[in-house]
Amino acid sequence: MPELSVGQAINNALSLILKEYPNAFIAGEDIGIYGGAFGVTDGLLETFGEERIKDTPIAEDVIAGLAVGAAMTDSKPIVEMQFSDFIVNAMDPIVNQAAKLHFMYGGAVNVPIVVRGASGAGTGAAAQHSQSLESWFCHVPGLKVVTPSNPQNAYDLLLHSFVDPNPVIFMEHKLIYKIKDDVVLNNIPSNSELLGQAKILSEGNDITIVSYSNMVNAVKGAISSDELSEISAELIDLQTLSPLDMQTIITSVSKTKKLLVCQEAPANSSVGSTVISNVVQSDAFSSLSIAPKLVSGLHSPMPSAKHLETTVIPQKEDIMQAIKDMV
Amino acid sequence: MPELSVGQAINNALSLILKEYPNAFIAGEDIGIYGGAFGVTDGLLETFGEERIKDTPIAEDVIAGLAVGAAMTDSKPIVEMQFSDFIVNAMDPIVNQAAKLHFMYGGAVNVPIVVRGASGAGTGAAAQHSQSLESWFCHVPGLKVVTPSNPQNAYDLLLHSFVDPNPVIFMEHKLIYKIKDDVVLNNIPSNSELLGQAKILSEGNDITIVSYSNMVNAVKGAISSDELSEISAELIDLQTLSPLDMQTIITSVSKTKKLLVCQEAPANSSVGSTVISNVVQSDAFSSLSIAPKLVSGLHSPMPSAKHLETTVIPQKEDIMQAIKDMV
Amino acid sequence: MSVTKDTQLELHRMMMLIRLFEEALEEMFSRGLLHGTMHLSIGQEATAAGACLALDKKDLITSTHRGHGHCLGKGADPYKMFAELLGREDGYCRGRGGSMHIADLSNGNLGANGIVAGSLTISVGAALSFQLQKKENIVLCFFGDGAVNEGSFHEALNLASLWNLPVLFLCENNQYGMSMASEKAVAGESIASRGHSYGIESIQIDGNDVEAVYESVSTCKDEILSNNRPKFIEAVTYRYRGHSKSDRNLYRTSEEINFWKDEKDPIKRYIGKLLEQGITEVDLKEIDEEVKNTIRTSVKKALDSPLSPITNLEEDSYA
Amino acid sequence: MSVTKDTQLELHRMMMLIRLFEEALEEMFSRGLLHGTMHLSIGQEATAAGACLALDKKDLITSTHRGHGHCLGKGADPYKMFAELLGREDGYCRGRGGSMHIADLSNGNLGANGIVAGSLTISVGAALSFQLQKKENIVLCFFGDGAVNEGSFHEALNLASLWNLPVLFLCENNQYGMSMASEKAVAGESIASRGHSYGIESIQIDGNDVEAVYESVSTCKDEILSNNRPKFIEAVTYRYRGHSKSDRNLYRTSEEINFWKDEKDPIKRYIGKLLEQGITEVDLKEIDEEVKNTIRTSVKKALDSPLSPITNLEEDSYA
Ligand SMILES: Cc1ncc(C[n+]2csc(CCOP(=O)(O)OP(=O)(O)O)c2C)c(N)n1
Ligand SMILES: Cc1ncc(C[n+]2csc(CCOP(=O)(O)OP(=O)(O)O)c2C)c(N)n1
Ligand SMILES: [Mg+2]
Ligand SMILES: [Mg+2]
Repeated sequence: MPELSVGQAINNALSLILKEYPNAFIAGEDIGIYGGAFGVTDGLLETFGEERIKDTPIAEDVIAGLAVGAAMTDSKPIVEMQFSDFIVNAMDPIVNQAAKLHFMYGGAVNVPIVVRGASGAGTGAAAQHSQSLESWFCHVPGLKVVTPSNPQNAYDLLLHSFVDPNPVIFMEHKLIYKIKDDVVLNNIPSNSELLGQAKILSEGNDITIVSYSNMVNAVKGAISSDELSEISAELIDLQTLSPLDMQTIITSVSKTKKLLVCQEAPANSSVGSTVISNVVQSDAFSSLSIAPKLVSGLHSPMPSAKHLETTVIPQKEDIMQAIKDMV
Repeated sequence: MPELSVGQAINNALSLILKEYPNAFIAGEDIGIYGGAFGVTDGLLETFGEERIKDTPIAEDVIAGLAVGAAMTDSKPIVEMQFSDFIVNAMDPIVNQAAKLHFMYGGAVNVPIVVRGASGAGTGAAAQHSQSLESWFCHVPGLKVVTPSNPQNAYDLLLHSFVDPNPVIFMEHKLIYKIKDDVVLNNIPSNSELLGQAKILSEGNDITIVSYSNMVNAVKGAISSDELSEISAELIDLQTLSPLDMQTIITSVSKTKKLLVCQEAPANSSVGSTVISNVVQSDAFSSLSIAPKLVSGLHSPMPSAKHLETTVIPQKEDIMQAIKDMV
Repeated sequence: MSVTKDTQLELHRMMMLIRLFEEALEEMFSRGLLHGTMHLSIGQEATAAGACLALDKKDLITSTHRGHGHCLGKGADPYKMFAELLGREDGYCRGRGGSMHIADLSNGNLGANGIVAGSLTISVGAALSFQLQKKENIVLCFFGDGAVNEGSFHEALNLASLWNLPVLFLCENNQYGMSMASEKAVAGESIASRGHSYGIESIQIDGNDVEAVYESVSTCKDEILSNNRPKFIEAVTYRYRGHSKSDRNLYRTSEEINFWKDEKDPIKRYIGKLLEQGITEVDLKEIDEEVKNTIRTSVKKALDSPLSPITNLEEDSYA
Repeated sequence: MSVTKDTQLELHRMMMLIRLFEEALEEMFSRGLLHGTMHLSIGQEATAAGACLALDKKDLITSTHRGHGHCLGKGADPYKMFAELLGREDGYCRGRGGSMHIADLSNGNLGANGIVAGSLTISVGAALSFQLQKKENIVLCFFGDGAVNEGSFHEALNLASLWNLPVLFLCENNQYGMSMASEKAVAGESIASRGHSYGIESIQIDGNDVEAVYESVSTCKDEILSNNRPKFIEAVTYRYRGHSKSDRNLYRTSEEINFWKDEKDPIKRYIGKLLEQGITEVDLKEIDEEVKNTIRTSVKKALDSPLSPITNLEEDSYA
């Protein structure tokens, strides 16, 4: 069981896919000799050649659009958005095409593509390179949205996203790329059963904490701090944001009677708001002993300076404070 | 006080703006001689000429982008997205530029643009011409989002959006264009005080119903039906979706103890989920006597056939049912 | 290249089929039978018919909002198309797509698209599949003169050229977007010259001359497959009807419309040519009757067929 | 056109200022003083200096992620730029923008942009303002060779041409995007030929010859204002450093880098020319010392200046 960083885990998953699926290819900016802006595709060009590792011009619209056309014709494309912020240039192929074609054409076609992108803040790259836009895609019927938080689930979720017959938006928070852990290098699954399943990372009775992507790691830090050692928190990593595994959340909240949601993205029209809204519309409403709470990024573009950036992104301390206020 | 349709009311507001602001212009596809796909700019070319009524090629990215550049240099652009679905092609100038420049440049510039677009379903135009994408823009710090529901507020809100120093996304549901009513043709206001203010359309004690855009009209139909004549509903038209007027909602819910939200857009990562999430995080949580509820469009692309389309969009009957279930 | 008599009759038949199909739609629309709008290609039949009939069944096309002709040209069943526009279960998209979004994979039609220029990048992706799969087929991408100004056009042509993809870009230049004359919308010399700037060989043809379209698409296809280079055709044509059902035609004169109807109509012109070449009125009459009959029975069958049942549409949204 | 001695010295001074500014940044970065990445234009100074000095203060520029040179060229205060990169209150954006997003409206810099091709449509809008306001000024839009392949490029050039906007598109062709050689990314003849296809007069120049840049931008500006037509310049240049701080330079050889450093360096070449033309080593030395001093004191002052206070950032997000 090798110890791999998230970046390496994804690289391994991509390698396996390319090996086992001759119709799979990867396209994106600087994914060849450069190995991707975050090194995720490092070495793949050498192994698989230019036919399968396709360096593109800087042209996100056609990167995503070609994936749609290729997927409709028996190819299995995986495309990289260098920073997920640039997905704004690819919204038509993703939202008006990939997401809709299966339904719009009456089920006659599938569009199995994976769009990977580096999301999130924390590197001082400022407003145009630091966004967490995953919530948008959850609002779009026909798309699935997946966000890993650690090497093992990055590896597994990417394989499951790949075999899913639908377009999947796969958002990799930049700050998780360097996180290392032992990874079981599972085979490619026969179906995407992992998608739509949240994962309970720690069981507890005092409070349910729902999070995803890198914020899961901040929550872990918070609940394992000495200061909170008395508190028994149930931590749920959503893993898939669309479809949401509400059942797991509702069951947990019914037990703990308290719900805290933590995300980096701002609150309005977000995953976190949806989780809270769904919980209070469910039977769990009556079991809530206090008001649920969402700890989210500020409603502000990301500033470049470090001390301002950390003001916008929820920090471990903010989460600890929220837990203390609630328990 | 003339009787005007929403389309005519907007046309009047645009006329007034162009008359009073020599630096205002309108740009968009087929807004000149054609008068806009929905007739909203009818006659403006004749009055104001080609310099101010700028017919563009089919190129949404530059339509929005030129507005950003013009707004940074003392012009006051209003641009039309023929169908708001095509805004997907203009996400970079709107989201990565307009929304962020004021903050990113440390307050040194403002980007006062209005992006108008025809949104919503009900005309059989299917998946790519029927979306309600307003929730996306509420997720983006730096943007304001406005949705009129009738001739008077269409007129007033457009004027207020115009004088606001921020980029405003102004979504006009296609089905409201033909709705007629008497309109007071107010002057251009000195500031945008109306933005951020929800409007209580009817006072009531039994339930708070929050809605916006054309769904407000469906709710009106529902609560004025004979069948529900016994129920005293407080109907709130959000008008502005970002920033949200949570105070008005919370005050109302604290009184009625029940919250129903109705929207055409699907639920995930939406305005409606945000309203519910915000209410249950507020003091109003403890006053809720039953679980709040969101009646929303299905999580499905819009089908073309009429009987399928009405299945996806909440109908008056769905709203009536929800009210009956709750009261 | 010489076009056989069979092909000639087939070209005529297809133009008639498209024309009558759309005239039938118009009439259904005026009777209030159709929900939604539609975009008629009446006057442009030569481009669709000529281009599609030059392809093999395994060649793919991508189509536009004005796509009835492309769809029929590629072999679609008019009955299933009518059924689609009427929201019937037998429709190509089971009533989910409607006029603007018919796909017919079985005949190599990857689908009409409601987004202007929306299918350009898709065609590039499909051509990439052909290249990777080492297939001897091409993708023919239809788009209008209005689409030329979208960013997607640029990105798609650049990539197709860089990667030597087997795609034929076919611009149906009917001289207007919705209301905007193409010369006010496309800067530079011509639409065809746009293709050149990406290093793609580009020609302008008379899109109302069905044999010219047929022959240049055939030639282009051969060249694409032998040179491994994309190609670009600008086919000049004209639409008689308004852009969609809400068009008041204020942006052009009735003289202009009548000129095209009277002097340049693709069907009339071709009938003239065929008669000159010895095909008889009787031959043509037989075809026309058969087409009329097809349309008549298809409409009737579609109107009699059951509506698409209301299924779980959220489930239908995912594969 | 002949360039005056004063202008020559100013061109030299500006190139030195840009070079030393960025070398100082590099050194601060290696000392861990900077948060985030940055894109250095070392080697490309002639384009920024030559172009910006050919403009009036009221002419506007839009800039890119590699924009330090443009910003300084347009007259920015190095102190406020260092302060910005250090997150200080005196920074141009009060620490909210950083390296990639400096705007300096007072000197006519509409701002650097972290989005490749993000400023092209903005420049078109600013040029439209000039046209509507009947101002005798132009907008100079800087962008890289990589930006040429974005859809925005296409839409912006098309519109600028159609509407006769006073904009000068200036492509800094440093021959690579991040890692991709421009010839692998731009199909067709050349970048300059792309301009032509929109009916925009376009030229290719040596972007490392500061006087050539200065003169062609001056000429283009005059022509734009007299003909009411946009113009396009492709300035060929080269960056010495990696794309950003994470670049391992695997996509090019050190021979190539050294060739440009040794044979084509814009500053070295210009010094040679100036000395030939009678400007003395002493003249130059004086300038260089002054520039060094400016940089030294600016860095120090910036490091000593207070961090941007933590304000209500949600309020700061709106005007
Ligand atoms: C991205 C996008 N922008 C705008 C529209 C609205 N629209 C539909 S068709 C059309 C005109 C298209 O002109 P052209 O490409 O020449 O095709 P034609 O209608 O002439 O066949 C417009 C503006 C759209 N569907 N998609
Ligand atoms: C829309 C977008 N896509 C990708 C990037 C990532 N990126 C930043 S700079 C760059 C290379 C740009 O190349 P070029 O335009 O030639 O400018 P240069 O860096 O050479 O100055 C890339 C790919 C981006 N910032 N924006
Ligand atoms: Mg056209
Ligand atoms: Mg470059």
